[in-house]
Parts: sequence; C-alpha cells; structure tokens
Amino acid sequence: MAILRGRFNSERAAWGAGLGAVLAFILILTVAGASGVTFDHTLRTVTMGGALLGLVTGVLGSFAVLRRQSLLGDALSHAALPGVVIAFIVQGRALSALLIGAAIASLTAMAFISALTRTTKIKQDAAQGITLAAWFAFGLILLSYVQGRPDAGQAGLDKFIFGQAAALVQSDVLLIVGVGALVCLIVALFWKEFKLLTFDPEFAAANGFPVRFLDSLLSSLIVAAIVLGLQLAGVILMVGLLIAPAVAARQWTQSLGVMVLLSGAFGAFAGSTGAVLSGVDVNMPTGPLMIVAACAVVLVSVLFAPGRGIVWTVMSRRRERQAVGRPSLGGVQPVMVKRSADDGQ
Amino acid sequence: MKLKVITLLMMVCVFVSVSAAQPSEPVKIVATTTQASDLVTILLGDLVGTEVQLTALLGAGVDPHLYKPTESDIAAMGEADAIFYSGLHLEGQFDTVFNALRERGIVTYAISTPVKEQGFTFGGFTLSEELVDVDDPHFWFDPRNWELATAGTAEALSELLPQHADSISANAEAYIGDLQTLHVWAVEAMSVVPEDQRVLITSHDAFNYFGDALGWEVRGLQGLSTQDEAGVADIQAIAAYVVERNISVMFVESSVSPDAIEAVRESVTAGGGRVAIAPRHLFSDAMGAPGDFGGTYIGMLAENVSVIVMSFGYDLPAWPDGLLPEMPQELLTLE
Amino acid sequence: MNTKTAPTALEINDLTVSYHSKPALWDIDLSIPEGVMAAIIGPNGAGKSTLIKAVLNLIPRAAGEARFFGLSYQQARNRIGYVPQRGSVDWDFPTSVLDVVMMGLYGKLGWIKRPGKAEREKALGALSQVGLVDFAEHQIGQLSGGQQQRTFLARALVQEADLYFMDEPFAAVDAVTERAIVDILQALRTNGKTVVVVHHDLQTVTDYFDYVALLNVEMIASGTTEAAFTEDNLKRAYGGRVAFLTHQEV
Amino acid sequence: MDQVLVSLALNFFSADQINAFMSDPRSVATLVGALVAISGALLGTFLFLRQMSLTTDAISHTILLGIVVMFLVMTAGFGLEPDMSSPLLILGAAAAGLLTVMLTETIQRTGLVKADAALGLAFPLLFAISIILVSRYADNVHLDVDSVTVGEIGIAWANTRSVCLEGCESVIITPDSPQAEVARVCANCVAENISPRSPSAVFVENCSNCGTYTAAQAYANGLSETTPTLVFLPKAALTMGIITLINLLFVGLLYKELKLATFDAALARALGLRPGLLHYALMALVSVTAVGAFDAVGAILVVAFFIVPPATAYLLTQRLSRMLLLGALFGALGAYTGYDLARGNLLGLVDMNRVLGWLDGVVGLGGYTTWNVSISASMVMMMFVFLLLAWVFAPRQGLIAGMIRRRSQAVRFTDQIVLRHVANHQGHADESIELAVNTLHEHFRWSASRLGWTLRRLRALNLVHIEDGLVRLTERGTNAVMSLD
Repeated sequence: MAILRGRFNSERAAWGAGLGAVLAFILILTVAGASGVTFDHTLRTVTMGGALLGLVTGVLGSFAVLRRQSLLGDALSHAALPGVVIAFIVQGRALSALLIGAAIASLTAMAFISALTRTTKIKQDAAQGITLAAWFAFGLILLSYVQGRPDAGQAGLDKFIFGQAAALVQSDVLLIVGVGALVCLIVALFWKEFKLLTFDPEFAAANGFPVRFLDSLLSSLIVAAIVLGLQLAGVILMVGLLIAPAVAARQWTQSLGVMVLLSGAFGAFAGSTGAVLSGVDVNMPTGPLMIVAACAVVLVSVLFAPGRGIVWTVMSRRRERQAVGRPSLGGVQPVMVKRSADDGQ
Repeated sequence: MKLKVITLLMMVCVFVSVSAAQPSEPVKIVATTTQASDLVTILLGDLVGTEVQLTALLGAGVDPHLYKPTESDIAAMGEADAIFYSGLHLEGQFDTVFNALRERGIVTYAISTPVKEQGFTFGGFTLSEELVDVDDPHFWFDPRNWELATAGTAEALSELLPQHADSISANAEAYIGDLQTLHVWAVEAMSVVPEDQRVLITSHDAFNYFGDALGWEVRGLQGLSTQDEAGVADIQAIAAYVVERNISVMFVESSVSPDAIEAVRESVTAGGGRVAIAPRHLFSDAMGAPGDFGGTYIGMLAENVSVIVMSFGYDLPAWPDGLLPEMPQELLTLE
Repeated sequence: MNTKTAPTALEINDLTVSYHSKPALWDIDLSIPEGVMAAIIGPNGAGKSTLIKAVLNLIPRAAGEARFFGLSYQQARNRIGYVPQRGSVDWDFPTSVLDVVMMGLYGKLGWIKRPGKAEREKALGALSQVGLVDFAEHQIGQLSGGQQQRTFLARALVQEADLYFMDEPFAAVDAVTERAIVDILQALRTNGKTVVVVHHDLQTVTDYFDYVALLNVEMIASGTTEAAFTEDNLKRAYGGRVAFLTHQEV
Repeated sequence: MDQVLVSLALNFFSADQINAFMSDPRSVATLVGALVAISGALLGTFLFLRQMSLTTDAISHTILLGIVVMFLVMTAGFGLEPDMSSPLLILGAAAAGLLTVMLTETIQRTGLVKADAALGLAFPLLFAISIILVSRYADNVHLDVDSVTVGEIGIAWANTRSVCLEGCESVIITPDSPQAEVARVCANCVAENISPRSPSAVFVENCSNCGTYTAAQAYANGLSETTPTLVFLPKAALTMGIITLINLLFVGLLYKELKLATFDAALARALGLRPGLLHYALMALVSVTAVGAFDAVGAILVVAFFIVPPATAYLLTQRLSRMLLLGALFGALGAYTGYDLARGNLLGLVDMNRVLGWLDGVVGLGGYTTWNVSISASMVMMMFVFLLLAWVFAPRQGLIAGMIRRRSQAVRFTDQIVLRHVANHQGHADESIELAVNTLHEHFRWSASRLGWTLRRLRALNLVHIEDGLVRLTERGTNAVMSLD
C-alpha cells in the first residue's frame, strides 16, 4: 500500500493540481466574460496584483504554516496599532510614516513572541495571543489618549493603514513585484538553509548553521509580507492567503519545493479568481472572494488529493477491508490494516 | 407632543430634586458627539461654565464608530443629570444604555428625535420594501434637520433649566436663523457648479442628507456599514459613472483610507478620462478642532461646501454678513 | 589508563552541565578510542542525551570541553555525524526520504550552494546501505518508526564522518530494524569509524558494544565492555534497581 | 431570576445600598471583570494547554457572520422590524462562535491540517462570507459588531435591567391614549428612491410610543406619575454570573475527565471517557462564554482574559488546579488595578500624568499630558504587566530567578567542580597531570584567575590544600564531596 501511495504522491499529482488550477481559472474567465465582466484596466490591475500578492503570500505561507505560525498575520495586524498611533503623534497622518510605525511595532511584537517562547515554556499560540492582546491594548490606550488631544486628525486611525484588494493600483502592483522578487530571491538563495531550519533546527545547529540568524531572517520576510499585504489588501485577506494556499498545496505533494511552488500557484489562482469574480456584479467585495476561492481550493485538495485526501483514504480503506474480508467467510470482522505492516520491506 | 405636559411635570420633579437640594451645584450635562456639544453650547450660551457643566465625550476628530470611552467619560456619565446624544443608532448599543439610565431619572435626549418624528430620515435598508426603519444616522448634514434638532433640543433644555427657558429659546431662535442663512448660502454656493456636474463622489456613504439638502446627487463607493468592502465591479461602476457624467473631482473623507478613490481615479485615467481627487478631506462623522472654523457645526458644513465648490474650480459666494463664525480667508484657497 | 597516547576519537574533560535548577552532568571525563562502538548507558535522567548535546555545542556547558581527534568541535565538525532522537522533528513535513538524507550534506556544501547529482548519488548510496533505497521518493510520514530511524541513520552516513553520535536509535523500533541498524554500525566500526550510541537496553550491551560508559550524572565507569560493564559498576549507576537488573543481565 | 436574586439580596442589604454599589462604575467593572476572569481562566487554561489560545480571537472576528445572518433572517426572512438591540442578534453571534469552533475541530480531525492552521482556515472563511453578505445585502445598514454589542466594561454599570419593588404598575399606551405620540414615516421614499423632503413623498402616521410599558419604562418615558422603587442590576453582571456558574459547574464536575482528556487523550479514550465529545463540549462553552463576554466587556478584553492570566499562572505553577486558581486571581486583579490605570494610577506607584509630563518635556506631546484612557485597554495592560512581572520574577521559571540561579550555581558549581575533580583524580596515576596547580585551569577551560580565585576560596574554607604543587582534598573536603551525592 505504501508503495502505491508513494507512486501516486509523486510530483505528477502536484502538476495535475497546478494544471487544474489554471484550467479552473480559464473556465472562470470564460464564464465571467460571458456574464458581462469588463476586462478593463482596473480588473487587469487588480487581477494581476491579487495574483502576485497571492504568489508571494503562498510562498511565505508555506513556511509560516510548517513553522506553526499560521496566525501570525492576525496577531501582527493587531500588534501594528501602537506603532501607527505613535507614528501619528510624532509625524502626523502620512501613510508612509504610519506604515513604518506599523512595521516597527510588528517587528517588536515578533521579537517578543520569539523571546517569550524561547525563555519560557509558553507555546507559540499563547505567545501570539499575549502579544496580540498587549500590543493592541497599548495601541488602544494611545488611541484614547490621542482622542483626548485637541487636534482633529486621528479619525479612523486604526483602520487607516488597512487597504482593500479592489483598490490595488498600478504602483501597488509594481511594489508587490519588487517585494515579491526580493522575497523569492532570498528564499531561493537560502533555500536549503530555510528547509533545514524548518524541518530540524537542532540538526541545523549541529551542522554549524547560525540558526538564530536564519530564524530572524525568515521571520522578517514573513513580517514584511504581512505589513505590505495589510496595507494593500486588508487584515483578513492576509490571514487567509497566508494559510489556505499552503494548506491546500501540502495535500498534493511530499516535497517542500513543490509545495512552495504549488502554494504560490494556488495563491495566485485565489487572488486572480477573486478579482475576476468581484467584477461580475457590484457589491461583490474582492478580498473576501479571494478568501472564498482559496478555501475552495483547500476543500478540493483535502477531499481529492491522491494519497492524503479524504475520498482517497475512504476508498483505499474500503479496498483494504474487502481484500482482508473476502477470504475469511462468516463472522470475521474486517481488520484494520496498520500502516506499519510494511515495515522491514 | 401630547407627552409634553407629562414630560414637563417629570422634568420639573427631576429639576427640583437636582437644583433644590444643592442650589450651588451646576447642572451636569453630557453631550456625546461634537455636533451635539456644539448645539448645547450654543443654546445655553453663558450658562455653560456657570450654572451648567458640559462634558463632550467625543473630542475633536473622534469618529463615533471607533470611539473608546475613557475613565473620565465614564465618570462624567455617572454624575450626569442629563445626556444629549445624536441617536439613530450612531452611538450603537449605547442607545440601550441611555434607555436604562432614563429609568434612574437621568434625562436623556436624542437630538435626532424631531427629525425622526417628522419622517425626514433616510431608510438605509433596501432588502425589503417595508423595512425602512434602519436609518442613516448622518441626519445633521441637512441644515433643515439641524433646525428641527435645535428646536427639539432647546425644548428639552428648557425643561431641564426652566428658569432659563427664555434665554434658551431666544438662543434657539437666533441660531435657527443662522442655520437658515447658512442653508441659503450653501445652496447658492453649490449651485455655482453646473447642474449636470452636481455629483458628489465620496469613499463612504455618509453624505445622503448633505446632497439632499443642497440638491446634489451623492454616490458613495462603500455603503454605510463600516464592514462593507468594495469589489472590482464597484470601482468600475463608479469610474464609468464619472466618465459618463464628466465629473471632474472626487472626495475623500478624513476617516477612510483614500486607496479606493485613488483606484477609481486610475481606472478613469486608464479609460482616457480625467478626474482629480480633492486636495482636502471632507468632514464626515467627526468635526474639526475646537477653536477652528470646522470645529463648529456651521463652520464644518461651510468648510465642506467650500472644499467641494473650490475643488470643482469655482469661487465661493460671499459669506453672509453677520453669520458667525466668520469664514477664515485661508479657506478661500486650496492648498 | 594511557589515554594520552592512544588515538582518541572523543575526549571529554571535566564537563559539567546544568539544566534548569538541577545539575545534569558532573565533571565528566571520558575518552573513547578510535574504531570502537561505544554505548552510553545509565538510568533515566542520567544525562545521556544531555552529554551528547553538550559535546556537540547544542546546549551550553558550565565547565569543561570536548575534543574530537584532538581538535575542537568547530575544527572537526565535518568529521562528526549526528543522529538526533526520532521524536525531535515533525514527520508530516513535506519532504522525501532522499531529501532528508541529503540534508546531511548541507553543512559541507556551505552557504547558498545547492545539492546536485553527486550529493544525490551519495544519498542513494547511504539509503541502500540502510536498505531503504526503494523508499527514496517516499514522504517521510509514510515510514514506520524503524524506517524513520534508518532514514536518520542514512542522513548521518552521508556525512561520511569518522565519529557518529546517535541518540537512542533503538527506541521503539522492532527487532528486525534494530538488528539491521546494528549491522550497519558494526560495519562502520570495521571500517575504522567510531560510533557513540545512547543506549538503554542493558541486555544487548555486551552483544553490540565493545566500549561502555556508565553514566549517572557523574561518570561511573568507562572502558571496554569487559572492564567497565561489571555488576559492581551497574550497581553504582543504577542504585537500588540493580538487583533486578543484574539478574537479567548476560 | 432577577426577582429571586434581588429578593435574596434584600435580606442582607437595602435597595439603596444595592443601587449605590451597582451604580459605582468601578465596583461594577471590577465585579464583571472578575466574573469574566474566572470564566476566562477556567476555559482559557484548557485552550492554553491544548495550544488553541487564539480561539477567542478567531471568534471575535466571526461573530459578525452570526449577526449578519440573523439580521437578514429577521428582516428579510420573517419581515420583523430590524432592531439592533434584539437579543436574537447576540444569539446569532453565539451560533457563529459555535460554528467557528466546530468547523475548526472538524478540519483538525481530518488529521490533514494542524490546529493553528485549522483555526486560520475557519475564521477568515466565515469572516469573508459575512463581509460578502454585508456588502451585498446590508451595505446601507450601520451593521457591525460594535453596533450590536456594548462591548465596554466601563459602561457595564449603566447598562442595567431594573427590578421593581414598589409602585410597579405597568402602563399600556394605545393610539387613543392621551400620551400617544404620532410619528410620520415616508411610505414611498425607499421604493421610489426619493427624498422625504420631496413634494411627492407620501407619509403615513404611526403611533410611535404605543405598547406596554413596565413601571420602570413608563417612568423613564414620562408616561406615569408614580415613581417606582427600583433596583438596578447590570446586565453584564447577570449574564456573566450565569455563564461563570455554568463554567464552574462544568469544570468542577468534569475536572478529572478534562484533565485526562487534555494531557492524555489516548488514555482517556481507553478508559471510555470520549475525549472528543468532551472537547466539543469545552469548545461550545468557550464560544458561548466568549460571545457573552464580548457583549459585556468587549473583544480585546475577552481575548486577553482567556490567554494572559492562564499564561501568567503557568509561569508560576505547573499544577492544573493551581493554574485555574491563579489564572482567575490574576484576571480579577488585572480588572481591579486596570481601572486605576485608566485614571493614571499604575499600582499606586506611578502617576501616569507625570510620565506624560516627562515625555512631553523629552519628545514633545504638544502639551497634552492628561492620562485619561480606555478602561478595557488598561485592564489588558495590567494583566500584561502581571505576566511580565511573573516572567521576570517567577520564583522558579523567572528570568531573574534563572539568572540568580545560574550565577549562584556558577559559584557553587565552580567549587564543586574543582572538589569533584580533585576527588576523582586524587590518588590515581594521572594525578600529577590532572591536579597540578599551575595547569589545573586548562582542564576546565577556565582562566587562570578564575581558578586561582576558586582555589583561594576553597582553601579559605579549608576544603583543599596544596601539596607539592598538587591540589588535594582536606578531610573536610573529602566529607564535602561525599555529601554532594
């Protein structure tokens, strides 16, 4: 059985999944075109931007999910608030200043999470929760302080840095291309180091790799992508696009490289599909549609991915049951075949 | 209206218990929004600071959706004799809190009450025809509504401070006059823009009353709900509309990210059109800083009008004689 | 003992490690000659794994040092192979058996360079040594416990080290796998390599190992199996449980 | 329920005393805070141990779905008047919370997705669906979480239900009543998309205040001349009281089962305890508690109450029962001291107004130096402060304890290492190499001065002496080494 699984789990399944995503996108394009979507500059820009953003978050999301940092996007979107308010107090309401403030606050939050998990037995999830609550509360304290100040610029400060996907413009796309290229370059350069770090940090340390440095580098990449994405596409989209494509891609392949590529492809699919669908009718918000598209990919993957998918597992279990049950006539209950039965070749 | 006698009776009771017991203590009034506190200040005139202690919960520029009550706000509410709030659910679930406080004998008054009673609210809910009871809370953007609110609030204040009823109603009368002048000026100013161009495009749907008062069409990219998010088709629709109507300028509010309107502009430009984004924000839910022109109701409304008219490239008519506050010179130029 | 003159694969001098509030290792002196298969044995909590981790610089030391072939860890790093405990990684990680084995070569490759055909060949060679060549493209999560252990062993083998450290390689593996692993290790020894194994099964010590270090926070005894693996030393290492244990022994 | 509670309380206190306590913002905030703290600690501890701490945060996002769906069902489905105060909306929110945790458990149970990712799939999806629903069907309604929940602990004292003691006559207003008020509603404005001010608008007149009023409501709205005697109970205290009671019962009755299911699910299953069912029950309680608490105290405070105090307790103890207790204690303490912090008083030690004043001098705050901030956020900050204190000062796991321990251990170790070393080698063939005073430091990889210092100390303590350039134990030293074991 294991051999069977192994063969089906080869890269062919992943290629199939990637191809399926492309075909699905073409199908959606056709249907959308038939239902009167105008493929103008706006739709092209948002589609392109969504696809590229999905690609970048898909790539980095693979690492975030494998490192059990899936919810970092959510934690950091809250943790950015104090940075935004301090930047406002110091510099006023300039978007770039607010974003720098947000990035600094996110990085301090990240550092605190890592310090807490390193020096105590508190786990990643609780450390993220603590940081989220404390940073956000500090932001609220600052916000309520600013609220009392006699100047009028602070309205909507806590939402101001969060963009929405439909509002992507050409310069945003160029920014994503720049950041995305940098991210992909670094990931490619440090590919084997990141892989080893994610899989077995102790072995990496024993082999002389500077684990702390690599860890901060990878974390910083994820933080940078999150802050960028928050500004361009909003909170919820960042959380979703960081997780869903990676989880979906994980089902199709056994190789990290293929997973990262496929996750990027799924992210791009979700981003572009959401954009196209939101062009069908008014009042179809782009970001949430991207999430729904990404979750649809997850659903298909979890159900039908060969080897791991639920349908696959149920069917192969039934086959095994038949194979075991047939010769033993009458009264014998089907026996569950253990995975370790193939031990010792 | 028929309630008046009873209310008066009750208010007198409250007043007696308040003022008779401690004649030297000022009457403590809390106003939630900046608009409400502006109105109460104008109606009470010199009484504020002497016989009345007025606390405004929302400071300058505070968006009521995002307002976080502070410790002193809570304390002020705990000691208040009367609370004046905007209503129409602008303060969210605080409505229920105000209802509960009323059971303790605290006077609470929604300044939108007369507008609601007259049926001059906009229903926001369009899913079913019968259901129009979820109102757009930005009623103050129509000066005519604000006149009604002034009268109603003056009445409530007179009941609270019967010994000053005369001065309050005099203040109200004068202020209603000012509001009418303002309305006339604003309509005149806004009709400088040619009729086919009178479309106000903003990022957030807060200007229905404003447009209605001044005879403009209003299109918001996003709905009233703060959770509403735009889609590609929304951007395309607005962009197409801008091109179709040949609109030259769009507006951004202070409390919303300008990204979406920026995207509309790019869409229009890519289609060969031309549209600008106004260099200055409009006031939507919040007013300006106290002491500034935009820190009063009249100033806030006039500043919005001036930003719109000048962004369209027209000159403002002269500021009405004697209408206070005086419009500052720097508002007559756009930076 | 003439440890100063004989070629020594591992020399630990006065090593002390504290772990949280408790001392985990006390003033350990140990020298393991080249070409032996050595077992580190002792009761639970004796600091066996801690000893390996401290030697490999994975946890801080309070005092003392370890030298490998007379060199420091940094200098000798490429001559050392390490097999951590099986439970230390996420076996659902998307990577193939071959890939894991190639990770053994990352340290030698240096920064940025990617493993190529030569590395692949080496890894396949190591896999065939441990009898997993048919599983090369399998995802690691599909392996049984024994196969996972052999994968880790192969990852150490490709390092072509002269000195191997293995943390509990026989924990929760079946008898067949254990035998297979032992065969590989003994082959290594035959080729002049040195193997240091954290071991917990006293019954197999004399069969598998020719060198023993008995540890219980302090070093109780070390030396060839005949010399050190005595009832007396076991009693000192295992305390009250020794009567039961020595009856089963041999 | 309210009546029973009040008549019970009236045995001990007068109505005025109850009202005085219940109208003090601080006492009510502390009371409600303590209740949420107990619930949060009871359930949050298990979430913490199951590594699902972020569940409440996820629920805080997804309750929007419940609110929106319930709103649409109420209005479009049943044609009810849209009412933002309806308890049905809160019920919908609770259902959405339940859906979130159930969806997460289900995704996780496929074994294909890890816990954190399962949560991270469930809540963006549900949130995305709610945004789509808002944008499509309710974008012109001021509909968001803030408009349905009060969500502010500082205001809990004012959001009351009244219990009437005397003069409790209800009042019915019919359109014919003298007090009936008439309000106009535009009948064709929405349908024809016209302004109510336009000449073609048609109005219908409705009685705006008709209905049945309790004595308190009648008094509040000036519809009755009698003044009823009322006792005011904060709604937040009531709901949280009930929820806390349920949680106490659940954890109290199923304590050992929960403990086993959390630490060793396999054993629990073997013993026939059905840990899966237990987890679903736990998560259901979590969602109900979280939503109830969102309404009472606000999302950020709930997230904090569920995570921060249990984590603080975890730094101080490893025993589950103590964790539950300490968690509740730190939560309640955070609520109590947080109220002071909102006024600028940090634990009675620091006056935050002065801090602001100082900051104004250093970086310039434009002269606005009044510390007057959000109560909820201050409570979270205080919980965080306690966590930091525990992190730094915890007697066993704390940073300082660790540092002191390492420092004192280093000294003790240094002594013991030398003593042991001497004991190990004394009398062996290699002693001339291992114990030479001049080269001894090399064996430890220490500096010569560190060893010299140590030797001086050991000699002063009469534990070692030096003979022929070799270090040797004195009799006292030998005894000391023996006693080390």
